[in-house]
Amino acid sequence: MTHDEHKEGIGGMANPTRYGIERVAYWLMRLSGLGLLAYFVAHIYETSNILRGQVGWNEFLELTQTTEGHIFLALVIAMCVFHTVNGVRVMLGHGGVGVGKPARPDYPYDPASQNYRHKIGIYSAILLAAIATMYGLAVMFGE
Amino acid sequence: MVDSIEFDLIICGSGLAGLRAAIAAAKKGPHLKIGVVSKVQVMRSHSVSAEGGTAAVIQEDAGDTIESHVYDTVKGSDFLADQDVAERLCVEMPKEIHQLEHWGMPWSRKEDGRIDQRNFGGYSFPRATYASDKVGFFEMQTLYDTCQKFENIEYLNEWFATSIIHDGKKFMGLTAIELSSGTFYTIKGKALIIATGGAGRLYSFSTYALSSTPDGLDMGYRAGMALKDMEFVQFHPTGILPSGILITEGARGEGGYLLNNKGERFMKTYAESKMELAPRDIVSRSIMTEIEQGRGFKHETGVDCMKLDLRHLGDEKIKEKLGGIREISIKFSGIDPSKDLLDIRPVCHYMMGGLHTDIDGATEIQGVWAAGEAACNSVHGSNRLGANSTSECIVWGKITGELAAEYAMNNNTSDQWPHHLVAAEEKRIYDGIFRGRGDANPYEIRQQLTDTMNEKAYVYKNETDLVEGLKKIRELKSQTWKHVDDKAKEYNTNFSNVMELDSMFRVAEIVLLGAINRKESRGAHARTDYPKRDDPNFLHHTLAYYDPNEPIMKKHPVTITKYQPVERKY
Amino acid sequence: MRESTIMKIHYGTALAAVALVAVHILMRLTMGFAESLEYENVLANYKFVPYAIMLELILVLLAVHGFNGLRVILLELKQGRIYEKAVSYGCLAAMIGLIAYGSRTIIMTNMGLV
Amino acid sequence: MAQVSSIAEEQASTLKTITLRIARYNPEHDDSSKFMEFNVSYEKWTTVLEAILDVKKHHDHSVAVRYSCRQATCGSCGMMINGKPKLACFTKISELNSNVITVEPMNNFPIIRDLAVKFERLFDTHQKIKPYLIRDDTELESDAKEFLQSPKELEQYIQFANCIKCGLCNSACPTMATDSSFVGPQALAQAYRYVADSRDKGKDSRLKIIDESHGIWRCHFAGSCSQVCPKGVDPAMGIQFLRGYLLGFRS
Ligand SMILES: Cc1cc2nc3c(=O)[nH]c(=O)nc-3n(C[C@H](O)[C@H](O)[C@H](O)COP(=O)(O)OP(=O)(O)OC[C@H]3O[C@@H](n4cnc5c(N)ncnc54)[C@H](O)[C@@H]3O)c2cc1C
Ligand code: HEM
Ligand code: SF4
Ligand code: F3S
Ligand code: FES
Repeated sequence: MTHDEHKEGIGGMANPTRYGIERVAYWLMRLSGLGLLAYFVAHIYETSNILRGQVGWNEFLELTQTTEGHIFLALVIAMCVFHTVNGVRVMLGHGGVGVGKPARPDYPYDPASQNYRHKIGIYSAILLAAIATMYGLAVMFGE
Repeated sequence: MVDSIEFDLIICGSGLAGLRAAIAAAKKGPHLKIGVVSKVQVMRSHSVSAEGGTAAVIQEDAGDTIESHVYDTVKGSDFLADQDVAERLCVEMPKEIHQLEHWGMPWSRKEDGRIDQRNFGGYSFPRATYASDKVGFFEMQTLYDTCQKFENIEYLNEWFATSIIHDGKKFMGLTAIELSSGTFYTIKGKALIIATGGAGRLYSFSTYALSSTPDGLDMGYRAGMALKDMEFVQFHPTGILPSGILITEGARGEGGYLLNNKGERFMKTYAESKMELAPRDIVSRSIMTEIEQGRGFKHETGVDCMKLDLRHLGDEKIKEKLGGIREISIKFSGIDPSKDLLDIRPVCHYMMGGLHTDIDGATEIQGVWAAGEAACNSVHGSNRLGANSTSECIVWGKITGELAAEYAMNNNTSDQWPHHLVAAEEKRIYDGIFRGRGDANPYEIRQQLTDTMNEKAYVYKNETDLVEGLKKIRELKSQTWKHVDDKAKEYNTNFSNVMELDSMFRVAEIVLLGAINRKESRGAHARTDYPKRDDPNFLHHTLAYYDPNEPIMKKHPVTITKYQPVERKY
Repeated sequence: MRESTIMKIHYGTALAAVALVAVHILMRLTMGFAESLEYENVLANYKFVPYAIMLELILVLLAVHGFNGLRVILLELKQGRIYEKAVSYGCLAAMIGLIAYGSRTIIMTNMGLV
Repeated sequence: MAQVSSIAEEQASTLKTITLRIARYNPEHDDSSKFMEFNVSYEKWTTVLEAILDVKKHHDHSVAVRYSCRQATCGSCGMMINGKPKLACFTKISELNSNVITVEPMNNFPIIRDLAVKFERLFDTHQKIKPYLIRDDTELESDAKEFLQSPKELEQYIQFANCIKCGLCNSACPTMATDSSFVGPQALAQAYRYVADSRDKGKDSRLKIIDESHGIWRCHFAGSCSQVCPKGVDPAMGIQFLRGYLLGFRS
């Protein structure tokens, strides 16, 4: 099927290198969405341990209070912040905000929708995610 | 058995003429099954390259008149146009501009929201209706998109038509090869419109799309129709170097200058009142004369050229009105027209000739019409004015579309299907061409053929050159060139290229023969050995009929209604 | 449902979640992260009705948003009538399942059933 | 290779050469795609299309490639050039800065043979979004005076009308890479072209068509479509505007 239609497939969908930062953002958005979903499901399960009383809760909590657990949590923070900030950007974009105005295109063409506003949005999502992660790590390991 | 499909009306060719015909027919006969056959994907036809404008009188309130458009056309044609046909063009055209507009055409506008027009060569009023400098492209888009509304139009994308099947009098069908699969088909039908466009790829230096080869013309010619006035080939003054891509006449319409190496606007010597906006034949000859007299330039490829100066128009105006050629010159020649001069040279651009039709576009075979550049209804005579061709395509697209639809509604397909003709065609193509066993490289032969046309039948012609050219073409033809390396069926462009080459020999021959016979200079046909127009002997059209040995050349009278030939002055 | 309605819900849930998740996380941070996770504190949170309602809301919003997001990705990966039906209903079922499971925790804790 | 070069052959001294790798594949006969390599010479303005046609002319007549206008107007010659979707006739060898040029058929289009791909789906989706003015029929079919439209109103859609249906955007879009039912940026941009036309009254009917499970929502504003478009159409912009209507951000 994929071969017949010569579709690029997941590799092509995923490959973030050929096009601009917008494509990287697209890819990170998907990854972080899926990652967060996985964490969310796990988190609901994790919190359900409270039903097992103090002992059960603490047992489970210990499992996460390890270095790996902290790093994992830091990753979640990164994903969460990126996904949220970029999500707001994408939502604005999807509503037609900040994607430029139609105009006569002059050669060499420079698509107005791929503008600095959205690039700044993407870079700030990445930056904020990094800051939040660092802060998170500091809090978790700082105790 | 040969695979077979059937339509009521077949339209061969999907340029402006073909698509306009399809819409007209689909509206006239909502129940007709219409098939649009095209050797390129329908919307990729050569017409997308038309740049500058479409002529029509739509500003009568500002002083333009139909009468003036008719006279400009007839005078531009050097009085070889059939005047009743020219009048029909000019009368029908205003409606078509508005009809296109109503179908979504993005015509450029004036501040008050009305359609704008620009100056073009040979007109006494700025009546080239334009959409930036992508007129043909937007017209094609408008027509193609409008076609999408009709459920009774079917598109045969990338089908190469090879012959017309008829019983000697009446049309019966086509044979064609579906390129993607390589299958040979017969397409039965009641009526046919030939809209296969021009054949400018006979010349190696040409503005045409690479697909503009004479196979459509040749198909009609082999079927027994006459090719008319083929000796009149238009050379556009401004083909950019080195690619030959067109710089629209609109560039001069917007105020561009032609300069020689003395920095002079040399057109003042040749057409004092119209200057750069004289008809194309005159401007092209002027450029060649300047070059011959040593006032030209040498391009870095070694070719002689002239300069086109657009700098004074300013960057903004160029972007607004000439965005397409700006892109072309920056990309293909590395020159920004707002900063530098463009290197230009006359380039093969249009064929006034084509399949002989009457004023309604009907050919000599019952049930077959021809429209657009492939047809010669003699509206352009010996020299077409810029912007009149897209007009012609649209007007006769509509006329033939309606007439052919009406005919198809009132006639039946013939039940006597001539299998032997199909078999003969299959043999001609597959045994004669596909399995041809020559060893000359057909692409090199094609290069030589088109170079020969360029050298021997360019802006200025003479007996010696033409005769040599003819000899060379015949010699090339006799070489064992029929050599299709590619033996696969699927998407065999090697095969279609060789079929195109096959048609080039016959049509090039007619162009040269016509030019040899016409011992005068008229419009685009300029002979250095006969520099004057000779109305007593040559105020007639040329017809060429197919014969396996040598084309049969005949004469055909010119229709003159109101305007007696006078000397052309601009 | 119209795709636009679904996607409006997708965006709506995301926007609403931004605010609520922020509160949820800030709660963690104001208290000090580790402290906030102590059994008593967590339990106290659950028992505080407005907070429990907020948790329930977050649960619903993110489950809807997350599983719809998953549905979107799966729809784009592969096509076919049966597959697409399976993806849609599967995601819906998972969404309901997760909400039910999470709600159980919240309701039971809130009512003091631990 | 440029057309006049035959007139001026003595210029040959300035020629440089590159290796052109062409993907060869005929699904009817071959199991997989293979690359063939050719050395071709070029001048500063030689385009990739000219180089391919040069190979076809002198080395291997059987290369299957679609082309026509050679001036970036007909939309025939889209292909992957060094890994990115581009028009062959609008890409100069000199601007690629590489000694090896690899050409492959466009992604996300079924291969007919070599570099030629099937466009049926693009044509169908284009038709599906009603690419024509929608308005009372008697008005549309009359050939009396024009509908007025100011240059400002024209500017609202003219850039989208520049689409040559080359399909490069569809071949770059990440959704198209896996979703064979997605309408795609080409058709969506055309939907916007007509919606934005002040003469059109078909907005609601077009919005309805694209509002389905493989419609406009499958665009995630990845922007690759706009980055590869050779005509400055900017489909990504048009798509977000359309979605703005659906989300109630615009009216
Ligand atoms: C660069 C350029 C710019 C121009 N600019 C202008 C301008 O500004 N104004 C103006 O009025 N005119 C202009 N012209 C002229 C005008 O564009 C053409 O005359 C006109 O487009 C011809 O249209 P057509 O419909 O007759 O055929 P074309 O558009 O040439 O189409 C021919 C069709 O026939 C099909 N075909 C051919 N052979 C076969 C076959 N064997 N089997 C199946 N199908 C076949 C092709 O696929 C194609 O669809 C220009 C011409 C050129 C070259
Ligand atoms: C709270 C802030 C959040 C915001 C603002 C937000 C926003 C968005 C937006 C706008 C999209 C659509 C992206 C697109 O169509 O390109 C999206 C997709 C998605 N979200 Fe969220 N989201 C948030 C939180 C979450 C959480 C916590 C999860 C996990 C449960 C999640 C899971 C997903 C998934 C799986 C997708 C699909 C990915 C994709 O289509 O690219 N989101 N989100
Ligand atoms: S939008 Fe651009 S890339 Fe897409 S088909 Fe149109 S011209 Fe090609
Ligand atoms: S690349 Fe595809 S995801 Fe959207 S912005 Fe363009 S259609
Ligand atoms: S050949 Fe027409 S776009 Fe390249």
